[in-house]
Amino acid sequence: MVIDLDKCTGCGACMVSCMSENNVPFKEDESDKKLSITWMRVYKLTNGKSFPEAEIVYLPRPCQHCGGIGDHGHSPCVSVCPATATDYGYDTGIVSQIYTRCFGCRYCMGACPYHARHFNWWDPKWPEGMENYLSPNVSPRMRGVVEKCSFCYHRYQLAREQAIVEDREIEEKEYQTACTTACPAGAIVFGDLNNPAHKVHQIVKPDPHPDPMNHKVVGKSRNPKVFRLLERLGTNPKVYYMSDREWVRKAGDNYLKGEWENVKTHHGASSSHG
Amino acid sequence: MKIDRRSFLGLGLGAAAGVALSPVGVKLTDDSSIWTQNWPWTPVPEDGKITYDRSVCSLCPGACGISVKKINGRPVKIEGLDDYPINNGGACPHGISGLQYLYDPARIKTPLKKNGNKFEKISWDEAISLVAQKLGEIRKSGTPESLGLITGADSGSMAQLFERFMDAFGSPNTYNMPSLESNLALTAAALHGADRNLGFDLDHSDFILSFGAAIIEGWGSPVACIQANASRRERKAKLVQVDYRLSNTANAADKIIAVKPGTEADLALGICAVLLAKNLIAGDVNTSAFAAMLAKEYTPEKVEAITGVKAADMEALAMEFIKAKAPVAVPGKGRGDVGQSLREFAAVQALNALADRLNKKGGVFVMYPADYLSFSENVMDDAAKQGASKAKLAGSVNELVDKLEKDGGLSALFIYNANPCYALNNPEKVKVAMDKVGFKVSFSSFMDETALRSDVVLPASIFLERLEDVVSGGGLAKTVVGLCRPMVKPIFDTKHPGDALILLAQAMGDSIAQSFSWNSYDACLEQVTGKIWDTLSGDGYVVIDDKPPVGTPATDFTFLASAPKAAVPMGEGDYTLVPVDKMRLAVGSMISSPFAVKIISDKVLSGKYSVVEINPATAGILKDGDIAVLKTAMGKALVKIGFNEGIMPGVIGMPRGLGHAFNNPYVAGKGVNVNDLIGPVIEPGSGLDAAFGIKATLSKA
Amino acid sequence: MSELENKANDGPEDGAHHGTDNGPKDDKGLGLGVIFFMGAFLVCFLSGWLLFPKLLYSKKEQPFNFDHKLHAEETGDCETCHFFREDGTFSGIPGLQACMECHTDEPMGESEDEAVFVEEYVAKGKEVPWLIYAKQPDCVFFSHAAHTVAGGMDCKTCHGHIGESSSSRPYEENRITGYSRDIWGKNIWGIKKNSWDRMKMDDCAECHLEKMGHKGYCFQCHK
Amino acid sequence: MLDDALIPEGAKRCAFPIFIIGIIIVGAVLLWGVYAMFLCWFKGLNQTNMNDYYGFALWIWADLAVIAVGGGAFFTGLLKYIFKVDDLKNIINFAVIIGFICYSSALLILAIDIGQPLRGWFIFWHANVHSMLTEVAYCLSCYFAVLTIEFIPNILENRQVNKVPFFHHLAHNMHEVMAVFAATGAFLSFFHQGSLGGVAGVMFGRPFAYREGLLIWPWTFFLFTWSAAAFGPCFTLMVTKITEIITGKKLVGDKTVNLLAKISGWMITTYIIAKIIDTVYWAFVTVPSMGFELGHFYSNNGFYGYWILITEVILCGVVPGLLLINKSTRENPTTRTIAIILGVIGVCLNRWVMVLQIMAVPVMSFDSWALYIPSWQEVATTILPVAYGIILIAVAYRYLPVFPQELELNEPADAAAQN
Repeated sequence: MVIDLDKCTGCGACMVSCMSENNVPFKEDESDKKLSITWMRVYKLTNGKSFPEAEIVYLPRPCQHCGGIGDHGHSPCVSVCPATATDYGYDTGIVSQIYTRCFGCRYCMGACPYHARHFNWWDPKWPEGMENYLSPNVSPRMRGVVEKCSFCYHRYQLAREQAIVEDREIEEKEYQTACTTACPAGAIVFGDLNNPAHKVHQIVKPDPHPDPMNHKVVGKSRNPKVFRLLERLGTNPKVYYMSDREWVRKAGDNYLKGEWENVKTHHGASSSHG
Repeated sequence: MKIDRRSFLGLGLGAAAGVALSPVGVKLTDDSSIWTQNWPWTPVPEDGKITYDRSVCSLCPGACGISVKKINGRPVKIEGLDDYPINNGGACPHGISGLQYLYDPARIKTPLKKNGNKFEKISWDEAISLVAQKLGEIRKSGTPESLGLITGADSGSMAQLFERFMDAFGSPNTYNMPSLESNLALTAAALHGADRNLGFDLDHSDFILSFGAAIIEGWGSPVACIQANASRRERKAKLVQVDYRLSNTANAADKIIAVKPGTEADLALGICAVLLAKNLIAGDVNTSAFAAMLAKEYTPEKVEAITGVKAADMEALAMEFIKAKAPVAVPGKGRGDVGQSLREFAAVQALNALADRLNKKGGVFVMYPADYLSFSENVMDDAAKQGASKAKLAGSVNELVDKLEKDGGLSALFIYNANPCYALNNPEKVKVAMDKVGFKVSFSSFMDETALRSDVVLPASIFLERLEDVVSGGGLAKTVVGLCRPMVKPIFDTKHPGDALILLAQAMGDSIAQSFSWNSYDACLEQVTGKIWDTLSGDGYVVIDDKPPVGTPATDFTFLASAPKAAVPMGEGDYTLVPVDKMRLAVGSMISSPFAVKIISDKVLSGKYSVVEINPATAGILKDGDIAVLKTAMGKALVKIGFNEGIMPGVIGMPRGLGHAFNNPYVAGKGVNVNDLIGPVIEPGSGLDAAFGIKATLSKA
Repeated sequence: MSELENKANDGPEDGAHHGTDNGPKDDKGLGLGVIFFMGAFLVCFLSGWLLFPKLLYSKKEQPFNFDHKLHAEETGDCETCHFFREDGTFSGIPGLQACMECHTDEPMGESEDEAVFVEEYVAKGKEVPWLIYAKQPDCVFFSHAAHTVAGGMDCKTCHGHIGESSSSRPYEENRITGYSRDIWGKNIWGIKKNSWDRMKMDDCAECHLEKMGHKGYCFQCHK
Repeated sequence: MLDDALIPEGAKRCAFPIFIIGIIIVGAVLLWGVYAMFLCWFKGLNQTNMNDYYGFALWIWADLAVIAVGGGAFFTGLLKYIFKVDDLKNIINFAVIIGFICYSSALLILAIDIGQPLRGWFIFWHANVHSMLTEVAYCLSCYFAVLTIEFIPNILENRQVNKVPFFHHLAHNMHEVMAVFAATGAFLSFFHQGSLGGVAGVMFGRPFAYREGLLIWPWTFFLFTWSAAAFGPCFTLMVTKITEIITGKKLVGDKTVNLLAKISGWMITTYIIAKIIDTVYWAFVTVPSMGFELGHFYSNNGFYGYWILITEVILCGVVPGLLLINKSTRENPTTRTIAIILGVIGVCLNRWVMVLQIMAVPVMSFDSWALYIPSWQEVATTILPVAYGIILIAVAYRYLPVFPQELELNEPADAAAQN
């Protein structure tokens, strides 16, 4: 997935689309965002300057579907789950989660630096009659378990069933996440990063080799405008962000004083081995 | 025999061993965990056949096409409709939340009658005959003009059906809530002649000069505008935002021109003056009174003094604007609905006119309203003819409120698609005015602030339950008529307001009944849209026009030449309080859904407090997150301080759309209704409430 | 005098007697202990094996008897009723509409089940509330297409010979979990002889491991 | 007295009513905790002040802390049974009891902490071998079993129970084989103490917690084991001291105390050296490589400053270490007690930092510090184990011969005079 932060208007359509697609519940007071289940959360970043120089950017944050150090599939959350309630799909690169397996130790939440995982502190409750709009494609969760963005895996499943009966491969447009289809600005692009025919691949141009500057990192973008969140930790997310603004790209990770000047020009290993 | 310790021991051990060697333990351990995985109170959605139906969303004037996903006919998801001429595939958070409106238990489930200060349920027959009887009395008393109508929609068959009823009944007193559409129509009327709309061709402009318009935050047709902005980036077209805070639009703009709140008109006129002074205007405008006025009143120095924009910057901006291939100036602060002044709209439109951008690709289209409805001649008896020919009580809904509050004048009032008791400035005054009206009938779907004060509620089915023609509005440079189709049978005992109106008319008998001879609204719609019905019902929409109108309309500058005064904010205070429109918050007659409320930032709503934007530089002793008392001439409220580098020092920004007061814990009782704190400032000449803000003071709570 | 002290006093002699393991009182005591042990053991052991399953499962009859054998002969296959929709999803148990493609509002046979069907459901236009033996919980996603079409599996592998049955057996539901007994298996220990005796996750995993070389990822079978 | 018959022969105990009153008072606190516990079970974890930023909070800290201080049991056991440090026999029983209390509490707290207690057993059934928590769960439960076994002989030594020959012999034989269990225990403890350290150390998404290490084990793995072994005895000694004060009796001979204190002292000193090395490496190599300056973790928030680092490492690490390895300060009761208390605070503080500060530190450049205050339900359930511990110790002390030296150390004054 690639998100163009310069196109994003922060309208929130992705969040709502996600919540209604995935049967995410809501409470009377959702203003405490640390207790608010939002698989897709839009952060607001500022450049710290004052009006009229002030600038903001909205940063939508789904689950980053990390590949873990060296992209071996040991995502921060997957490797710590004691009950194998979450795992890494080597076929799709999507981090799975079984809500009915999870027993709520919340270790995965602690391990995730993106706060992409949310705990059901309460029993999900819908106002009388509203459970009528719940979708059968995603099972409603119960109190006491962790949940997170699934890249709308059920949409993949449905597309796959159709492809199977029609005896063909899934097409790019057939499997798109709810946030992608909802975005009125077309800021989100979704597809198979490993498939050169897909738009995401063409935008990101992921570098298959480990980054010579940091061997934990694999799949760094060769596009100077594209970056990932906390890439230096070696989580190797599958969500890439894109912006023309340097301060935005810098905000994607942490840098020591003066460090940014050296790294900002370095994109993927393309320079060292094309 | 003696049962001693050992016997008990034996008993215990035996039992333990017995159970241990039976399946009980294993099975119960497993089952208990499976039980937690299938708690009976966790809903299990029914599975089945997946289908997708197309319709149109009429929650806001955006009129987007939507696709409704159903399981065994049960709607489960709303998404943007691909290839729809307005939003092709895109959607906004409110449209997607549509199903939450549909199933909301807080909806009005049956017709209601006010009894004392309580509502009691009544049947549709009772309700209709009750209203019919009341209205009948009014007609008998020979004052049919004392029936009023306040409505939001002013286009489409429903609007005309209500109009028709008012005519047939004999009253001219129809009033529209302020909306971008109505403001643009007023502007067109003042500059180009009555009965026109203005459309802004943002998709093809290469230089958009926005005077505070929240183009990507709900202005006009929200999704269409957001998409226009996205394509603008690809077209490398420029956006310059004139604003006093870093709205999302300002943030997306290539350049921000910081102006003092409420001086946008002066800047626009200043730019006009520059263009004239530099002789960059074609035509004979130069000799007009308007030109003279500009030359006198709007010298760069004066404008700098008023707006705070450096003369040099303004001149540069003027040059950039006129030199651009396809520039366009866009009026309407925020969403461009309430708190707007005709002076400002006209000034901006004048700039477009002077720059010769009328009816040009990428400019402003002066369009005639979509004319696709053909109603049969209205049957009016003498009473109706007399009444309808009388003068209106007031020029605008704001003036009507004044009039009613002072000395009444209406004996009955219909409210449709409107929530004046919340959406107009100083709602308290509106409520007093409402109470002066003897008999109020609400066609609302939700028990909103206005419905609460009405005597009879004829609950309306919402857009997912009804058939209706939806006309695109909101400053779009094209006119599209979409067909909103029922996705489900009404969930509660509600009716299509059209059907309610027809039933009512027929219950009233005589000429009124003859004017409403259809047996259902659906039949009516099919008949009146005869010309386009087949395409409409076939494709789901009809594009009336999307090309620049031919010819250049004349522009009459007399209104501006008369140098109308700018509205000044009421009261005193070190700060200017201005309402802030947020894309995630619904405004006007529309109420935010639980989902919409959930996604509101904690920098907008924190617990039960509205968070106000304030620049740290002018926060004084107040700190970020403090609870403070915000006082204005209209009242005071407890708010939370939210430091925001993105707002002009001295200005307080308060989100609009919060502070609803009715019984729905998910969306009401949160924050403050900013309108409570702002008093209307009626603009002479237009009757608009031009209060862009109000002076305010802040003190630590 | 306190219980404790009481014990305290006869404690020692007990001990003494034990030390020298003889004396009638002692035998009796020990014997008693053993008898109690045996008794308690038998009671709990047997009830655990025999009574417990009875208590755990409730028996429910289908709305009326359905003759798979007959229908299979009439239609010639399973797919006529249990078909794939255009979008590749599986229709599962056919709805009334599907039945009415063959049936009319006139009974087709003499059997009283036929009569019940026509009077209770066809006439009233009501769906038949079949109890589904193979019903999986809401958290499970199962793609029939992937298994029968792509994997070329036979219905029997999971559903057994239901297609050849001429009478519907009672549906047994676990009172705690609400699961059909077929999921855990008839055997109270959940031991299975045939591939269709049990439908727990382990059974899916077992087959996946064998056929695909991998148990599969959470989302492959969970939603 | 009512319960004379159960009290160890010759031992003096306070009057039964006084004893009961004491129990009732503490029991009240216990019940408060139990009430909170049931609230959490039936209403769910919304009863706590935890949130999506604080998935781990007070409870997990309490867990790590009690296990750390409970480490005295395995370490003393190790020394006594494996390294045959015989003097420790005078305190081993008590060490075991304390260990038993700590570990049972830990398990109880875990049972409250998880969102789906009835599925708790999945951690064994669907175990993920990569997860440190799995390792913890296994070792924890096994070692608890071991502790129970180690505790049993002591129970069997109760005057009445011991009269039953079967039990008498059982107790005796168990003593014989105790070395085996001690060894097992030591082994298990080594692992789960370590795993608990690993829990934090492996979180490579959390620079504040992440540590490089040896094979699959981050350095925190070894540091935790080491610190548990080092500070556990401190806690044993501290509780002994408290018991002595309450009972007004000398229960463990100075020789034993000093010996254990000395061992603890050396362990602490060596540990703290390792800890300092680890911290320095982390601060100047690990973290900068992820783009963080040390200051990031100790500034811009209302609570966590450098003070916490200094307190943990210097005041509650280096200081007690030195006090205990220095003969004079070690054998001076006052300084010894101070050192012991500082030690216990130190290890608890370390666990606090490794649980709560980790959660508080922002990682994404645009995220902000998250501070948290526990709800009363959390506090109550955290105090619960303390109350339970006090009661168990009281009962054990009253009815079991916990302290072999008790009698000799408390001979009647006249007898003492004669010698």
